[in-house]
Amino acid sequence: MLEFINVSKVVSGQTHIHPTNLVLERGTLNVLLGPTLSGKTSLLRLMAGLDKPTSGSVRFNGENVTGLPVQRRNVAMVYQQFINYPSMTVYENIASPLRVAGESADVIDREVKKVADLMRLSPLLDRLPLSLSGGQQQRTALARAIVKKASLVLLDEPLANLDYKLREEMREELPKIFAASGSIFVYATTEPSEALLLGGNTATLHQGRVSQFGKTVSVYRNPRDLITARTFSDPPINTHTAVKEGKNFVLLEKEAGGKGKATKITLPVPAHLATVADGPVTLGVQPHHLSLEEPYAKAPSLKVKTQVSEIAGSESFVHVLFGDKRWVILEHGVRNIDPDLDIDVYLDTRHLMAFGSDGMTLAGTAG
Amino acid sequence: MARINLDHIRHAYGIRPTSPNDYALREVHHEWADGGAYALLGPSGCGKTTLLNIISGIVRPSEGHILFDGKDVTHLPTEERNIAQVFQFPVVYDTMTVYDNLAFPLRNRNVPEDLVATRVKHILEMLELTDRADKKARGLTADQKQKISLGRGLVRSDVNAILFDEPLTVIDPHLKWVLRSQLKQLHRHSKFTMVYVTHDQTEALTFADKVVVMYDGQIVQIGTPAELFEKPKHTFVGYFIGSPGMNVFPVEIAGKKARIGNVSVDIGFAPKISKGQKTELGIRPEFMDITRKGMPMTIRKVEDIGRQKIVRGELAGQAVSIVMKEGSDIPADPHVSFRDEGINIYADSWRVGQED
Amino acid sequence: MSTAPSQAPSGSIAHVDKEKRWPSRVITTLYVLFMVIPIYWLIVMSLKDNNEIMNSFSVVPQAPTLRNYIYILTDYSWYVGYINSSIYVVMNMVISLLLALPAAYAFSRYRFLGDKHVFFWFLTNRMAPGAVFALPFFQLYSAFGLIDTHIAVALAHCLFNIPLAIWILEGFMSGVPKEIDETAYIDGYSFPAFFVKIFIPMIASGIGVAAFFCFMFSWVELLIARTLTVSFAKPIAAAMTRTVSATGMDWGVLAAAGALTLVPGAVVIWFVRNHIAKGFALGRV
Amino acid sequence: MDKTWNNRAWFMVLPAFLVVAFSAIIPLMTVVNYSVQDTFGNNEFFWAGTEWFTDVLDSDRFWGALKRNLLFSFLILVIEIPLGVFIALHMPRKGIGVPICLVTMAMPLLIPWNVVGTIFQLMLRSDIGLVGYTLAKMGISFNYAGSPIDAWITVVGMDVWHWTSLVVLLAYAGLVSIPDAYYQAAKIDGASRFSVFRYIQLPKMKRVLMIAFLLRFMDSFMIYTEPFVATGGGPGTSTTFLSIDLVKMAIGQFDLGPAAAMSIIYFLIILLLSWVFYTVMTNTDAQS
Repeated sequence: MLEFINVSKVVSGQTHIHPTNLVLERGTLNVLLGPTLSGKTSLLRLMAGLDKPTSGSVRFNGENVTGLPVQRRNVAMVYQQFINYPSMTVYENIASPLRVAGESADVIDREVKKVADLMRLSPLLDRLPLSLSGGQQQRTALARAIVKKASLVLLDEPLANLDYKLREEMREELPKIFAASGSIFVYATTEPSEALLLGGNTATLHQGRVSQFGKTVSVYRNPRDLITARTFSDPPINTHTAVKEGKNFVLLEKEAGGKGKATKITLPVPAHLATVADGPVTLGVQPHHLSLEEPYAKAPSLKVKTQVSEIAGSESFVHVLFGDKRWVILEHGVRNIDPDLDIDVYLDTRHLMAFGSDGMTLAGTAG
Repeated sequence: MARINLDHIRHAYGIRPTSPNDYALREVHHEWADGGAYALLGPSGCGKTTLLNIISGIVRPSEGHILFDGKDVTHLPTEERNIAQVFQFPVVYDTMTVYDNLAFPLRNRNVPEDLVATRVKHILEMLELTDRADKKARGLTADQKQKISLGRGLVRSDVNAILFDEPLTVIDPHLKWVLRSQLKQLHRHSKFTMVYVTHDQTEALTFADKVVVMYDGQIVQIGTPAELFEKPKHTFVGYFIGSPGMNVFPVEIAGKKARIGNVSVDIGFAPKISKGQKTELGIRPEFMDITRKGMPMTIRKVEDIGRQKIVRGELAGQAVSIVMKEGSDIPADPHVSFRDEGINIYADSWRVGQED
Repeated sequence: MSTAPSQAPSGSIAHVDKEKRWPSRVITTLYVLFMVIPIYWLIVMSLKDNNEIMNSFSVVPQAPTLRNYIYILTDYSWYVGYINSSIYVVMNMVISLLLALPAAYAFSRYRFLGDKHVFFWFLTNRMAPGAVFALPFFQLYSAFGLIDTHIAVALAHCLFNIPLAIWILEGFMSGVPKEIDETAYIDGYSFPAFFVKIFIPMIASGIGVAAFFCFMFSWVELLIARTLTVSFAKPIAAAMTRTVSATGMDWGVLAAAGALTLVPGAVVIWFVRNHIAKGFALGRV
Repeated sequence: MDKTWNNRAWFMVLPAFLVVAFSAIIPLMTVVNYSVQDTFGNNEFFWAGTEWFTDVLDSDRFWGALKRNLLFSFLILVIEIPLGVFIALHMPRKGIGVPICLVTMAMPLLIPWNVVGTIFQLMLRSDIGLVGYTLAKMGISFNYAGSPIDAWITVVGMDVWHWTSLVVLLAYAGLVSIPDAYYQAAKIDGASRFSVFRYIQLPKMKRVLMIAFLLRFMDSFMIYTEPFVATGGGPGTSTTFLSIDLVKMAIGQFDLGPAAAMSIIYFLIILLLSWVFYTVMTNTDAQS
């Protein structure tokens, strides 16, 4: 079990990580999700012990490891760049942690062969890393991390530099490999979809703060605040300001300072938001909860102007303007809609989200 | 703006090619319409970048000709082909300001300053760089630099074609959304011929109205995103496009029926299969439903990825993936049924349609 | 770091200007000739006997003779000069590299108290005119009884070679991503183990270049080497000044001696020819 | 690359530091020591204060040598830097031409400096020298031992031959490090040959050129051996640079006091100028 207790990191006056509390249970897969420079890497480095926290303490299985040099910790790490020892063969690369640990030759040979098999590197064992393709290089790095059987494995955007399809395959393999060992896995990524595909737990990061931590799907479905919702939505979540007046949300197409007509639109408040107090709110709706057909009888609709539609095979993304706001609608199947049309878009209000002026999510859960 | 003809183009790097495997680019013979938006999609090393560089004139093909609007430009150097190209990694002139970077291609062609100003301003706004216009390019972040490279590609109004070589590699997911749709809009307004190289199916499908799928130095299929998704010509296309890729089952064809393991599926037409061909049935996870009747399957695991669920399991003794809508639930003893429109039949990996 | 392999052949730009390339060829050739001719002349001279040198002028030796070379290679007081030079040059190379490696690593990886100033201070020693130090050196080393020993010259040359070696190595080391170090530590390597087993092999070319520079500046330096030696450790360069004999200049021998001083350099240069360009840029490009 | 703060790194620097300090600081102190004392030989020294310094700074001999040094360094820089860049721009980028160029160009750098002097004697003497003889035959009188002009032509030409390659190799290294994409982009942007040089090649070469500039300044300002061998500082004092004068004074006439004072002034000038270049250099680094 890895515990962060008020851990913070300040480098030459700049706060990279604000005081953070985090508990990662053994045998779990934990995703750090956030845009570049949100502090993912800084957090990983603190976990590895490569950096010393400015304040707070790090505990591993109860014992305080805050100052412990990285050699004396049982961790493994894989970087976004393909980091291997260029002067060693793939075999030696994978073997190196075991050699240092002083394992016997035949143990090393057995383990290396096993992991190489798992990562489909067996035919490449006597090649040099730099003579391999990107995918193979990264698999070597992963193999070295796995063979060590570390109790804490840190992965910093390990697939970011790989081909889309390759990424997809490895994304499928990794969780299996993770599941096998009882270690704690921490996986940093910028892509919400990747977090969802990996499952496990997710901590969303924003400007050096963990905005929320929990089961991946529930963080995705019930973000604690607008920032989390934004970080954890792809396509980006659609938002608009409104005022709750009793049984209705009242929206102005024209937001404060914005362009667009000042027509009033009223939406019936869905059950799960009934308890929200009257007053100004920010409404949020995921692109796949907007649709061009009624999802159910008498679903409320909005007038929007179409811009572009992007077809991604199984899905289509229809970009529209609501007032002066760029919104995205996610439709299943192929939907190619001409630009500059005025159309109706239906909201599935069962999944409507409402955020207070402080950005916190209001009332019940958007199922 | 121009129509592009690729006339029996082959290319091999280095020495005289002997076997077909020596070619980085096997045989490309196509016409690309004026004002079209094309995407070259394929895994790394499939020859897509080679093809792009042949069009831009950075690489000269070993064999064949390339024509712009019927004019042979095979032997013209890049600068005389009047094209714009955006590279995978940002290329900016560090010592110039952002504004001068964007103005550079125009000034080199002696465009009058006032016209330069209007063009550059337009691009600056589109890329949301207006406030940085007077900053030196050197200080900028990678994605800002890449925006500048994009801008330099888009600023000229007279180009034959604009070529993109994986331009969004260094861009964050959220910004990708904005830039992609802006590119698409820009294409609609400007009607430039655009060629976009990428390994990312989402980028390819969303950007292009014609996607060129390449594999091992060959073009496997050219088609609209819909075609590629619904009627993949080759099992590779089925696998490469869509995530998860298409499920492919070995089958025996008997008239209008296809036999998977010990159950047989009605495929609605009798495909022509010649003797000894390997026959397969391909169906995308999106065209399968888990119901109470149909073929029995075993479920290994269910991935809830938010807006949909991916069911992984086994059907007729082989791995299968099925996509289900958010919130849909899975019956106790699951069976699978195929939707007819999603069924494709393959002989030796190439599609045999109703049409032919 | 993450530069994807461009499928365009490197230098493919060149293919366009094929026809425009001949002026470059001419210019380069002219310059190379400018470099070579004096050396050629030196060798020509060394193959002539004094009589031919003084009394007939020819671009190629009329009666080529190795007598000058034989003379040098058989006269102890001559060829010992080469041995002496080689000894202190090698000593200097070893000392400089052994000391520069850890220092360079420190500069390339860490910030520490006064690092910038120390780095500059090192460089200032590269700027110390030999003339300024010649005499004090003499007294310093006589105080230690080191005059006319190889180690004295080797140490004295460290004055400008260690700073240079640090400068070069630091450049190469900074080119190695520090993630490699971290991965090694994470794998459990101690610093020394990592440094020897993994890091040194990675900067091998840098070390080669640094060695080349140490050789170069130690081999070509005359002023200090001459001041610190009397006879036992006298460098070849100094020995050459003896050719001014009672009978006037012995040009042939002088030329031969000069030609022989080119040999070690030529050998070294051939070994590092592939790293040399980068090396001259001190790894900083 | 973000470096971590760690004062223990000092232990890695220490050995190098000590050895260099041993050869640098103690001698320097000796020099300082001399510069403020006088002696009648047999090791009796007494305090002389700043006398020597004032002496040196009043002597035309010093100022003459300094002027000659500055002129020399100036000529060297304005000739070698542009020439070096020009050659580098025209060097081949691939093929066997590359090692050939590199090796031949690097040759002069590996010749002991006194041999360089010798070589040019052998080249220029009108009786036996390839060039000298040819000129003489063509009726052009060239005598580096007699005419100051010819002597200057000799020392400068000698230095250009000896050191321009350093600039070439540095500039070349800078050039080959430019990715192809930049040239391709420039072509596509329709950039002229000149703007390619101005906006791509020059910026990318900036740092290495700074290094070249620094090294060439330092070494040309410290020049001793080559002119000492070739012209012996003559005719008259026309090619007597500070180093040569210094050695004459110290070892020749054994005027330790003035020599020491001169050494210090000399060293300070180099330090000052080098420091200026160094800061400029690091600043341009910081910007990029």
